[in-house]
Amino acid sequence: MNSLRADLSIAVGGLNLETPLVIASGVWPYDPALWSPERLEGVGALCTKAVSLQPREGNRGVRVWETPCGMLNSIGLQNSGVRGFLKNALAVVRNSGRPFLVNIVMESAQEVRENLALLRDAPEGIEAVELNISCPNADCDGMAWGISPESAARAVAIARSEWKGPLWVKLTPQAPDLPAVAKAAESEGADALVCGNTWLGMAMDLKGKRPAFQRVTAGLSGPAVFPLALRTVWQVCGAVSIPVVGCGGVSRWEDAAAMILAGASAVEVGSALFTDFDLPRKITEGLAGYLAEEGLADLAGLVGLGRK
Amino acid sequence: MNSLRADLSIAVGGLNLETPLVIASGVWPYDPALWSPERLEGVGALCTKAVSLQPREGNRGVRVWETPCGMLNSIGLQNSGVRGFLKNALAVVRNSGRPFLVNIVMESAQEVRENLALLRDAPEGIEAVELNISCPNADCDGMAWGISPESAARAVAIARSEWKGPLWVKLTPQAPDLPAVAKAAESEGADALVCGNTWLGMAMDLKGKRPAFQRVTAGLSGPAVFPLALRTVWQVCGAVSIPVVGCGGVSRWEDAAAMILAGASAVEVGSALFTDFDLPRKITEGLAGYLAEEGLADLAGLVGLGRK
Amino acid sequence: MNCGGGSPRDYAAAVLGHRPLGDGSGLLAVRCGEIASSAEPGQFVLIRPGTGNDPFLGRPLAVVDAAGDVFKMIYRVVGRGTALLAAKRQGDPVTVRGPIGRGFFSARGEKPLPRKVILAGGSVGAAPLLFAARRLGMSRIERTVMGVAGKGWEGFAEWLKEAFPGVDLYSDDGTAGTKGTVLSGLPDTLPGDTELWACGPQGMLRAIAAKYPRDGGRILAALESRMACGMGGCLGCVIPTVSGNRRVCVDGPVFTAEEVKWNELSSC
Amino acid sequence: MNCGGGSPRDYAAAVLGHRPLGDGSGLLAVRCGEIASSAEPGQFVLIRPGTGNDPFLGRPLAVVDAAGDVFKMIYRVVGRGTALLAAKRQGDPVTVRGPIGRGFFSARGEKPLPRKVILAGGSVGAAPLLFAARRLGMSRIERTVMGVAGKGWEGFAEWLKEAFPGVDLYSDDGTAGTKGTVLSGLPDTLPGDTELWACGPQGMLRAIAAKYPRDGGRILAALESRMACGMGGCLGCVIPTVSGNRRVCVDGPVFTAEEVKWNELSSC
Ligand SMILES: Cc1cc2nc3c(=O)[nH]c(=O)nc-3n(C[C@H](O)[C@H](O)[C@H](O)COP(=O)(O)OP(=O)(O)OC[C@H]3O[C@@H](n4cnc5c(N)ncnc54)[C@H](O)[C@@H]3O)c2cc1C
Ligand SMILES: Cc1cc2nc3c(=O)[nH]c(=O)nc-3n(C[C@H](O)[C@H](O)[C@H](O)COP(=O)(O)OP(=O)(O)OC[C@H]3O[C@@H](n4cnc5c(N)ncnc54)[C@H](O)[C@@H]3O)c2cc1C
Ligand SMILES: Cc1cc2nc3c(=O)[nH]c(=O)nc-3n(C[C@H](O)[C@H](O)[C@H](O)COP(=O)(O)O)c2cc1C
Ligand SMILES: Cc1cc2nc3c(=O)[nH]c(=O)nc-3n(C[C@H](O)[C@H](O)[C@H](O)COP(=O)(O)O)c2cc1C
Ligand code: FES
Ligand code: FES
Repeated sequence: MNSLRADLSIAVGGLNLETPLVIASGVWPYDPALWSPERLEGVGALCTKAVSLQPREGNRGVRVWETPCGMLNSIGLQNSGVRGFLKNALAVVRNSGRPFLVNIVMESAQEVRENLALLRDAPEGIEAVELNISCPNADCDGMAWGISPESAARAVAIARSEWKGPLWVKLTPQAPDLPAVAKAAESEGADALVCGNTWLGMAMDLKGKRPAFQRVTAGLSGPAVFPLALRTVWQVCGAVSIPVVGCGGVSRWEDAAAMILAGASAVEVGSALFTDFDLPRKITEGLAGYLAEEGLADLAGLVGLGRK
Repeated sequence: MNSLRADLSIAVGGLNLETPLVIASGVWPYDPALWSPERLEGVGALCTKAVSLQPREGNRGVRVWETPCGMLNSIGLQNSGVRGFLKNALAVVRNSGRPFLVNIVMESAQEVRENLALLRDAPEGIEAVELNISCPNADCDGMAWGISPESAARAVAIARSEWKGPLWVKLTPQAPDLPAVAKAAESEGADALVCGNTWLGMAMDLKGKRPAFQRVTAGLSGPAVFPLALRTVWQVCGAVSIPVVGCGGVSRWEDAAAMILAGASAVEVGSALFTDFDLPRKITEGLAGYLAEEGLADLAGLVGLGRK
Repeated sequence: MNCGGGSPRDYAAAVLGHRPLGDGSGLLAVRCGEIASSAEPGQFVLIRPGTGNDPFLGRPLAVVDAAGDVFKMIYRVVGRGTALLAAKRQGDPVTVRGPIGRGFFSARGEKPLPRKVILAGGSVGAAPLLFAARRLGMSRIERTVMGVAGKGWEGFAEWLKEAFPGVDLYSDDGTAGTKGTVLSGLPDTLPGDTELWACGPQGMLRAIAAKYPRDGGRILAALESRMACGMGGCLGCVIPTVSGNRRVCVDGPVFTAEEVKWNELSSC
Repeated sequence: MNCGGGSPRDYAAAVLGHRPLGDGSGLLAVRCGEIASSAEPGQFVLIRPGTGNDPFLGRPLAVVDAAGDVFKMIYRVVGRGTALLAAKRQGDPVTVRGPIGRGFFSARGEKPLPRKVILAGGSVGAAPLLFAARRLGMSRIERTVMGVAGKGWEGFAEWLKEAFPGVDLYSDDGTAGTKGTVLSGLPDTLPGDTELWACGPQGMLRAIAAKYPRDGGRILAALESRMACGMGGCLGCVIPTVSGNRRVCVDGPVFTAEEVKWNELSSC
């Protein structure tokens, strides 16, 4: 086990991970039992649920909907705000003994500044932030900051000026020109890019004869989107030289290996944890076995090997 | 059975369909047995495989790859050219006794003009054309005609000037602003829009440690993409007033009903036929049952009902 | 000892028995000692109905009974997941996440048990009340009132009569038991030191809460909601309560009627 | 009469028997009269291994034998689809599309049968040759040469010996039969009025074609390729031949060695 861990360790955007398996934002509850090391075998790092400056109620009505090999969600960033996070959740999160990233939703410039200031000044010290630039915001004409290279650059610049520690920027696949957005985030000082978030989808309620979600569209995740996410990882890794973390549909070690071959340094796993708690262990064991079979000494040697 | 057919009939972009179930381009072989009415129960119309001016060999290497609830393909438009089509395939196609659309790949302006001229002058007469504007082309700076509203408008204008019969234009979901492309196609005289084609994805060959496809990316289809396709159908139906045909991931009658509620007048089914020949019958029977349950007299009454 | 605390785990288990109850419902027995030994009435599992990732999510099914290393569930076919469950045979492998949630006993906190309990179940919602009845003991059950839709529920109604001897059974069309709804079988006022434990369709639960507006604290209702994770992570299953959004999966599924904002509940 | 002509159809069938052969391979018997009665050696089916749409595509498996309303297949576990097949039990439902393709007999067109046939099979590629041997009749079989990798193939090797009495068996490491490959068991020149029917890994088939460069017309090889539709529609399974791209599913899987452009073949 120790030797397996050594093989899989990797440095990503200012964090040293024992394994390249990161739990994605918005899927892991602040349940002390689930942040115990025993329940996190194979996990290299964890992202918190999105934290906004003020508490948010989230969306009404149906919030999750099953789709073929995936699911749609329209949670709407329900969270108890950064103060609530610091007061109630942080201690639980620390219990994992693993690196973690506080997922910050990119709100207005002013809100995100205050949010980061509070995190920066947290008495216990927070190591890393994952900036989520995929939610629509008024400061950005109602679009997500991550849609255009210009607004993405602004968002990262704002966050970078408030946050000196490791800053991962989580891209949205809805960006028409994702490589350009990635480059913009890189040039403004992102330490790593997470590629990406959910894909814009929709469901219809046949009984109600209307869209299943109150906001009509919702975010698609799960194995269904893996081939799409892999393509974006390939494109983004070709555009930037900072580390990239693949995210979207990873549910087997083969998926993780594919993203790493495409150039990712690590992967995030979200929805697939809804079907199997044991996935981080299975995926890391599978990766270790693959490295051994391919005669590779460490995970770093696999990163981008599929581009050669 | 006769009464079921009557219920489901619908007029779409110059064609009168007995059912709203159209077989998508590129999935049905020119096998006389499979174009016999007996094997096409439930089918309202069929699209041919893409026809280009000159014969094409298509791509080398791996051409299909399974993904979760879907598949990637990189066939590369293998076809025997419009002359080959007219000589060998047309008679088979006619045998179905159903309306059919010749799927034309939007090549250079010159090529597509010649192609349409040959179809127009075919001795037996061809009723309808489906213009596929999703393949990269040199006349369009190596991008697909369907990516931008401007180039899509040009493509449709060119085809429209050569083809007076029913002209369906098949959009690509890779367009950053799909509603704008849809409007452009409408204003240049498209009779209906097919929304849409495959989604850009990728697969990695873990044994070879390189992309599975020689051209790296490939088109994702099948149930996995349904929630994405439904979202685009919703958006496009909100942007145009010509009929829209939903396409992408339809594999159950519920999918067809959802797209029709979102505003589509009909649906195309592609990859799902690889898993079940009997799908057109099952889907149309399911739709008929749904109409009856909801107390609707005809399919036209369902079109767009989910937008009200 | 369950070192993960109360949080659910995933188990690769096997179907031990499957008894069809007719009309697309049936009783599934699954061998899984960890769940059987720790589940309490009102708790549920997420059971994955297929192979691979389609269907993707586990289906929530209440634990209907548990003894030794075997627990039971009752399903009713409503969609593709439950249709796959209906095809399970003895020996088939199944993946279950559980036990999940706050059951009837836990929802009461430290309060001593009431002298009497009225059980009210609607359609398959009746199922977890069997488990509750077993744990409460017959002497504490004041009355058992169950309702089914009617036609198409005959098989399930038979099972209800067998599972709850002396049950007051109602059906909308009189096909089984008396014509009427569960509501018709409930007393006009809730006697003192009596609680009402209910499970069933949202409309029934809402009507019960409305019938005893001042006694919401003594009404325990097991709610349903669409779920993804069954571990409190996704926030997909929340319902509006007087203390804000609460997750049906881990904060419920059992809530007191006074907690729930019945009028803001959306259908699931 | 099959009114759809030779084109395959989809059948909802059931597993009649499953005999594990060890090392992750096994023999599956499926009851499906339409396929059993019309399949010819070299033809195959697409069998869907799971429930729902994951795995999405059917897996091509050769027909190994057919009698009455039952046909048999042999699988070897290489990925998730075949792993699901390995878990099938008697009575399990399966969906099969078939029979598909041009078999050994059809690939020969109108030519009269050769006096003698040499059968050459590599690993699970040996399977369809059993069916061919049955239809050819023992007297026509000149020689049967089979090869397996070696370790991990003991169970399958046992089955080969049972299925092909008198088989010349080779393995890369000598674990089963003689150490060597199928090639070592083949004659230096192909005798007149003798054909060679082969099925196995691409490398083996290519080597056989190269061994008898002037006799390609008398070598029938069953090829593999990734498939989606199994009905000639998707053009996903094509291989380069002297007459352009041909579809393995309906133009093959059996081709004469002289048709195939062996050097342009990509691995599958
Ligand atoms: C805590 C809890 C306990 C339950 N106990 C039982 C029980 O003991 N017996 C029983 O028959 N049913 C029970 N249900 C309802 C049962 O979960 C649904 O009938 C089932 O999920 C439907 O799945 P399907 O695939 O057949 O339907 P589909 O409509 O195809 O399912 C699609 C998606 O919607 C979800 N869904 C559909 N209906 C419901 C619903 N009513 N509640 C929650 N999710 C739903 C499914 O889980 C799935 O994710 C319970 C639900 C909850 C929340
Ligand atoms: C005409 C034909 C006949 C065959 N007959 C047999 C047989 O009798 N017994 C047997 O054990 N195997 C046979 N094979 C190979 C068998 O189809 C593959 O081993 C099987 O598809 C692997 O599926 P999987 O899900 O386990 O592997 P995965 O690698 O998980 O499959 C992923 C995808 O790749 C495809 N694939 C993977 N390997 C192959 C392959 N070698 N050929 C074609 N597609 C592949 C799968 O069908 C699937 O679509 C045959 C193949 C062909 C083309
Ligand atoms: C229920 C749910 C809630 C999510 N919440 C957040 C969130 O708060 N912040 C964020 O950046 N991403 C959020 N995501 C997106 C995931 O972190 C992840 O990027 C996405 O689901 C794709 O990965 P997957 O396919 O592995 O789930 C959420 C996803 C789901 C399914
Ligand atoms: C193997 C294959 C070949 C295809 N060939 C064509 C084609 O020639 N022309 C075209 O317009 N679309 C082609 N398509 C796209 C389909 O017509 C359809 O738009 C797409 O697959 C999405 O629908 P589906 O999910 O129902 O398959 C092809 C799709 C597949 C899977
Ligand atoms: S189902 Fe995810 S929080 Fe309840
Ligand atoms: S598998 Fe589709 S043409 Fe052969």
